[in-house]
Amino acid sequence: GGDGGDGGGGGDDAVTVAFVPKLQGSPYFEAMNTGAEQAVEDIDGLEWIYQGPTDASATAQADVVRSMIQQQVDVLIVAPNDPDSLAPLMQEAADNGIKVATSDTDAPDSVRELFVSQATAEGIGTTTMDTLAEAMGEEGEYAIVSCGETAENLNSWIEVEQAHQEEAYPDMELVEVGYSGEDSAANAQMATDFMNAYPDLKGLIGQCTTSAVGVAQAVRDAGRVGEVFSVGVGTPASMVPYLEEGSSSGSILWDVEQFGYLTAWAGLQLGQGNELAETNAVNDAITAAEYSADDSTLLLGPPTVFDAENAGEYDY
Amino acid sequence: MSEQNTAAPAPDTTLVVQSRSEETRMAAIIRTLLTRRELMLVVALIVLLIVMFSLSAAGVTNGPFNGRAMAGNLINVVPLAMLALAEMIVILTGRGSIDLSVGSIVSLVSMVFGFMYGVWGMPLWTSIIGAVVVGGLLGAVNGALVAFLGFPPLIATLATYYAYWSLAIVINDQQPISSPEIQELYDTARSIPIFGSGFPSIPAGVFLFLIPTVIVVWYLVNRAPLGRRLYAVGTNDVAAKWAGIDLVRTRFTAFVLSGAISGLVAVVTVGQFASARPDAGNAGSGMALPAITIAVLAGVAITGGIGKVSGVVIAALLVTWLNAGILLLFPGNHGTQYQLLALGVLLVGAALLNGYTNRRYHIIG
Amino acid sequence: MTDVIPRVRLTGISKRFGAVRAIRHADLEVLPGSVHALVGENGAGKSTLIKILAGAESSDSGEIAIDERVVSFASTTDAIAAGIATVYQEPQLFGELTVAENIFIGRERRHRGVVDWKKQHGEVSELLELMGLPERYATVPIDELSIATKQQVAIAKALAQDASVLILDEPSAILTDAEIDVLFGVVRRLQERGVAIIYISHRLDELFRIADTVTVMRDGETTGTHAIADMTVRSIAEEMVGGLEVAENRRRDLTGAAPVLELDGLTRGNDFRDVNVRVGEGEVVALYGLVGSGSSEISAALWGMKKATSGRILLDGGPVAPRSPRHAQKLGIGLLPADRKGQGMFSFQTIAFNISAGRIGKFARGGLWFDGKKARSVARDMISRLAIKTRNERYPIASLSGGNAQKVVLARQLVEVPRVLVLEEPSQGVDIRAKEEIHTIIEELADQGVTVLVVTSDLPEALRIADRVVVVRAGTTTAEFGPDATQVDVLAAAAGDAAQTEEVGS
Amino acid sequence: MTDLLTRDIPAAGKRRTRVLPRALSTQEMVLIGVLIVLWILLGAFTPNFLTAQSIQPLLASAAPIALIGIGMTAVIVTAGIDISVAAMLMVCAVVMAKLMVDLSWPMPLALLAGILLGGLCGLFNGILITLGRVHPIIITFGTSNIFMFLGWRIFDSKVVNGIPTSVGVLGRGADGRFLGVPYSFLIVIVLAALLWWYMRYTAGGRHFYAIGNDQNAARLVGIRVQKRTIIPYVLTGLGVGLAAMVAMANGTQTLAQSVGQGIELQAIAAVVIGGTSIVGGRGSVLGTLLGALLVQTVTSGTIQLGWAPQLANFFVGVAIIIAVGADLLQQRLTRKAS
Ligand SMILES: Nc1ncnc2c1ncn2[C@@H]1O[C@H](COP(=O)(O)OP(=O)(O)OP(=O)(O)O)[C@@H](O)[C@H]1O
Ligand SMILES: Nc1ncnc2c1ncn2[C@@H]1O[C@H](COP(=O)(O)OP(=O)(O)OP(=O)(O)O)[C@@H](O)[C@H]1O
Ligand SMILES: [Mg+2]
Ligand SMILES: [Mg+2]
Repeated sequence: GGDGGDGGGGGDDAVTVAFVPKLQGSPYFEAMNTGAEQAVEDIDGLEWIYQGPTDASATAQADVVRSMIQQQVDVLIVAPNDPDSLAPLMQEAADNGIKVATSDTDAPDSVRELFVSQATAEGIGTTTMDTLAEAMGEEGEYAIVSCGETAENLNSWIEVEQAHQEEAYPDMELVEVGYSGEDSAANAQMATDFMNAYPDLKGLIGQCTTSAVGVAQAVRDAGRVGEVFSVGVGTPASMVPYLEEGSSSGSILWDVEQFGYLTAWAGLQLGQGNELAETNAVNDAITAAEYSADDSTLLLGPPTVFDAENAGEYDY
Repeated sequence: MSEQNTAAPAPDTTLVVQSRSEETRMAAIIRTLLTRRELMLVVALIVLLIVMFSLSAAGVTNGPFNGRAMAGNLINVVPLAMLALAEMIVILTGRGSIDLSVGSIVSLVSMVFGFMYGVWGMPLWTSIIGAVVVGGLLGAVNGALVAFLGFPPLIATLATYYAYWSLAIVINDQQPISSPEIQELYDTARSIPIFGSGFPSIPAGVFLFLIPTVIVVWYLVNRAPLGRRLYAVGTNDVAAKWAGIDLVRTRFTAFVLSGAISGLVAVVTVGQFASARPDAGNAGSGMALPAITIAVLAGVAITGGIGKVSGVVIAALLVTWLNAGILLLFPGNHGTQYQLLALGVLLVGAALLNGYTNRRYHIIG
Repeated sequence: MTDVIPRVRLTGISKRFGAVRAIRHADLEVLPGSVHALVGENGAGKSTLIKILAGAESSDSGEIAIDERVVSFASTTDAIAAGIATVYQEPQLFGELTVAENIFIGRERRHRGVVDWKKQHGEVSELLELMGLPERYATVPIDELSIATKQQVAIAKALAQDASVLILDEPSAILTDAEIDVLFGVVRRLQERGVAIIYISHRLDELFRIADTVTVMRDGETTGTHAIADMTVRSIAEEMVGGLEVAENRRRDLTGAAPVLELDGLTRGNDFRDVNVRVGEGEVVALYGLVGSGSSEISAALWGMKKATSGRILLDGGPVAPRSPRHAQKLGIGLLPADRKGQGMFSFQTIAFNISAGRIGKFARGGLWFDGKKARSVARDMISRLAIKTRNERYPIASLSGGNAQKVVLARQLVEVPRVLVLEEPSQGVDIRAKEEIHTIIEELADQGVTVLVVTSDLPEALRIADRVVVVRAGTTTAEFGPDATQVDVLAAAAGDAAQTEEVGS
Repeated sequence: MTDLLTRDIPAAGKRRTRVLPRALSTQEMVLIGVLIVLWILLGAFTPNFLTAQSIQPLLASAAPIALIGIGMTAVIVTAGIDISVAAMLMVCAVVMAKLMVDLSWPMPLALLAGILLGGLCGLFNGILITLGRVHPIIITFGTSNIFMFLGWRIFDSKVVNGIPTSVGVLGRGADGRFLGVPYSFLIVIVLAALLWWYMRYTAGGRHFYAIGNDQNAARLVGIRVQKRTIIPYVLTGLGVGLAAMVAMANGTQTLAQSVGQGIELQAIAAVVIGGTSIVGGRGSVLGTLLGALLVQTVTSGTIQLGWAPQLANFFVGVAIIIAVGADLLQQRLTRKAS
């Protein structure tokens, strides 16, 4: 778990940045936390609070956000489960003198002053589709196994994927989008059912970190490696075995720890009232994070495609 | 036989303290606390507040635990207490009555309300009444299954739990509705300085939804003829039948009320989240389980016939402030995890206490 | 006789339930090969005493000795192991299990750890034959049997234990004469095998057919043990009652009064047929029948709980068909149910609650606002009118003694004085004093013009309060007696003596 | 006398000389029929439903539901219920995974430890329920939260990566089959057969029914009700341990906190669809097995028909109502007949 500061942004000049992920225990957000804690070590005057709800729902997340407002943190960064639900709460935080920002998932209609973006939805969706298309030979049926029905960012990626496919790969066909929650066994069973429902199915997308592994597992269990190709948005450590055996053709993600670092750093800037430059050198790894003043978005960079070669280098 | 007649009437077991000479003061206090759950809850609440205030004053907490914080957290009490009252009404009627479907009703009615108010542009009051009516209808399905057809309540509401949840998701292709009208509803969740600037602001939902519901439920349970029938049926349904009480109608009404309150909770959650969400009442472990937990903690007997509105409200406050306190005490993920533990221990403890009290003071059997 | 070692010896047993002293000081000695009757009024403590012997209740003090060895039973298992088999007043059977399983439950015949179904089946067949039941019952689930057959299964089950002590708690109450003959045959055979039998019954006459010895209990005490040969029904009854004077019988001839309630050829399938009763204004008529005679079904029909299939119910001359208790109430009928605990009491609710529960609408102002004050004041009024012994109306009814609880349930019917009051077993399980008080209340009601139908299986009660007694036997009204009937006449009619049957109804 | 005796029993068809209670209930026979019809229909209207590569994973996915449902049947027969199984499953799964990954225990040992832990959790439930003499639904709501807390703490906010592929033999993969049937489902069959035998043929098993029928009467005939009541909870716990193992194998090489979410209601659904009475005293493990298959058939069938997968829950709800409704109707008819 994350380490809290002594809270309240007491007498010292330290800036307390609180981050509320979509849910706790997800390797993705825990990796962000790891990166942020590195930032705390590197940068003076940064304090970091990380507290997440036990389930990825707007309800549970609101409780934690409310608690952060009560704790009078300096900067509040949220990865909203439901941006619309969170907008009013962010307003409330702002009314209480807290600087608010989003990370990972944006809440465009809110008072957030900054969105720290891992990659654009454009970038993720397009890269995912390109990776799948390449594996499938740019033709055939594919299906998407997503997780929460209402997860805003997953749904926006699905939109991009579909649009990009229609435009760039007319010989491919999306046959079904299913939602099976965050349980990889359920994800895998759904992928299996898709393969049975559409015997000619050639491609599968696992839209979240559990289903990225789930669809690959389903391909492995069905013994159809090489016939059905899967890609997904999975964390590298969990994807390694599947990438190596070929049940997964690629995992589209970004350097999550660096993304956490960037989020913490951006929070500090916000708290200190610093203007962001158009390109920001944050540390050795993040040398050119682009900031767009139009939509107040700080971008980590393009997504990375993990494959059998590079996935093993990460421990999340 | 004359024993029973000549001796003083057997001492009361629940309401009046036994002949004081025989019972020590301490025993009397313990008996009162055990048999009057709402008093025990008040004591627990006071202890919690004292502990939290002192910890807060000592600077151990991550943030101040003060009137403002407490007032802010009342926002959580609104749906929780309302659903717990709904559960109480159902559980009171006994024979294993329980409503597992309240969370799914909240989800489904949220969407229906979202359509009515946010999409079809119906007036607010009409939409709210519509939500309550639709909730009542969904509850009526439960009631019909249980009261008319004889389904065990657990089964009937398990089935509708699945069915309503599924409908909530497919009704709008799993998309939440958050049109501008809906977003403005957040005003109902906003805090308002009702007692003037010197006092902490209270979430509007408390006045708009919770207090009216508490008053109505209090009236229904304690003053309406229906309430008498609920307690009678829950205490002994055979005797109720012989006394001329219509069991079917009473049980049916209980489920309808539970559904109607859940429908109103849907409006609350739509306001609170500024969007109508198909998972409003099913996210995580759902809303039914916490509601049942509050009811049990409040001393509502799962066997029926025992339970009080005041107990439910106090229990909801206790759990909400306890949860808030835990978040302030434990940073990081541990906070939300300890909430689980606290709820579990409270529930098991309350249940064991209910069991012990019933045996010790022969309340049942 | 005295030099035989008693099989069972209970000395100085006492037992309290909260404030109720169910057993105060009971001694009992049962010899092997004897049938020992245990009698006493309702609530005298008979069932409690034998439950203590059966290990189902613990005693507060006293000693149990089997074959002069002092034992202590922590559970029924211990008692069963010591050779004590019990048939409880309410048959303890499992509806979903078969007859064979029920007979062996808890002591299954096993073969290498597995239930030996064949062997059990064989033994069960023998037992069923002994009880005069067909063998094919063995695999029938209990729920598919009638109450009387269930009772017989319960006895068969006790027999299967191969016990040295057999306790029968009112086994004959729900059996027909033919079934009782079978039962007695079984008892005699066991007696010959040297089994000690404790036999509880309220039918004193049958004791002279079966018992050797009788012990009388009163107020939780055993008052004496006698050889049955030295006793008569009358002497036993006197000892049970303890010499309390019984008041004068009510005997008024009101046959001329305008009929208020008439049952005309009322019939319902197997439950009852061709029932004819007429009750006039202010009259008290007793519908007397032994348990199982169908009289309770007749009152259920009056109360809208069961539908008559043919015949008519007339109220003030007009036909009515009660659909539900509520409808019956609206027609002006009130009913006191027989089973106080099961059908009458809301046990952990207050007296005021219990009194108002039958007429909730009455206490609701405008049908919307339940007037608690009024309910309490009515309750206080009832408490003083019916002399209910309690400190106040806010005590739970469960804290009252049986007689006082009965008065509370009765008070529920009097909140709005009904035109016709049906009282089922109004004094069952209450002590003599309370019984007398309840009878006085009934008389007063009748004097106020209430039409009263008392459905009872208590003959002295029927004769004590009724202006006329109508006898129900095997589901139909067979005889009617005016004010000068004697016990013997009525009993004979109820037992089926054709010579005693007079013309019925009007 | 004779007419009195024959009056009790509906005349027709009772003349066989059975020694044992009925082997197959009507509900079970109907369920078998419904399953056959469903499978044929699905086979006709989907491209692949009736093929090995669809049925095998279906069996594997039904296995955890069945494994939990089997124990739950015994619990419900005693008139109890266990809501905590999902949380318990998470605890067992994470302990198994961590023992293998972090402490490098050999797989069988780690799995065994996890299964025993399930039994221990069940024992905890059983003791609280019998000693506290409180309604089991309340106690297990509470322990569910406690187990969930434990599970989350053991997960320590991380997923467990790198679960050995050897666990996969218990999953839906091709290497885990015997005569084409997934091992996990074979475990289900063996366990169901064992418990079916136990509940039908042994005294201890019959006592579950007696307790569920009438706990007080059971006490009076000398059944040690408290001790007996604990056993089904322990059995359920062990079943949950096995289910955790299978769920892990059905999942991926990564174990996350969401494992098993919602399975408690699926298991209860399987039990009641299988004809076990929720008020106790009646039911059988065989019905539960069929119920689990029905639940998973409905879920997979909905997807394979190309309908919105979210509708599956709706059909599960409808299946519960039909199954229990049919049972109620049948009971009402027999009661009328007698
Ligand atoms: N479990 C109990 N709790 C409280 N009081 C009890 C309990 N069981 C019996 N009593 C009381 O103890 C007294 C004796 O009851 P018991 O059942 O032994 O009488 P009985 O002689 O068997 O009467 P009957 O002839 O009606 O069967 C009664 O006053 C009864 O109300
Ligand atoms: N037996 C009953 N069971 C359940 N609900 C009932 C019953 N009787 C009445 N109600 C409800 O209470 C309301 C009032 O009914 P009604 O006017 O018949 O009562 P009332 O006339 O005041 O009662 P009473 O006839 O006992 O004085 C009705 O709207 C009905 O919904
Ligand atoms: Mg008795
Ligand atoms: Mg009226």
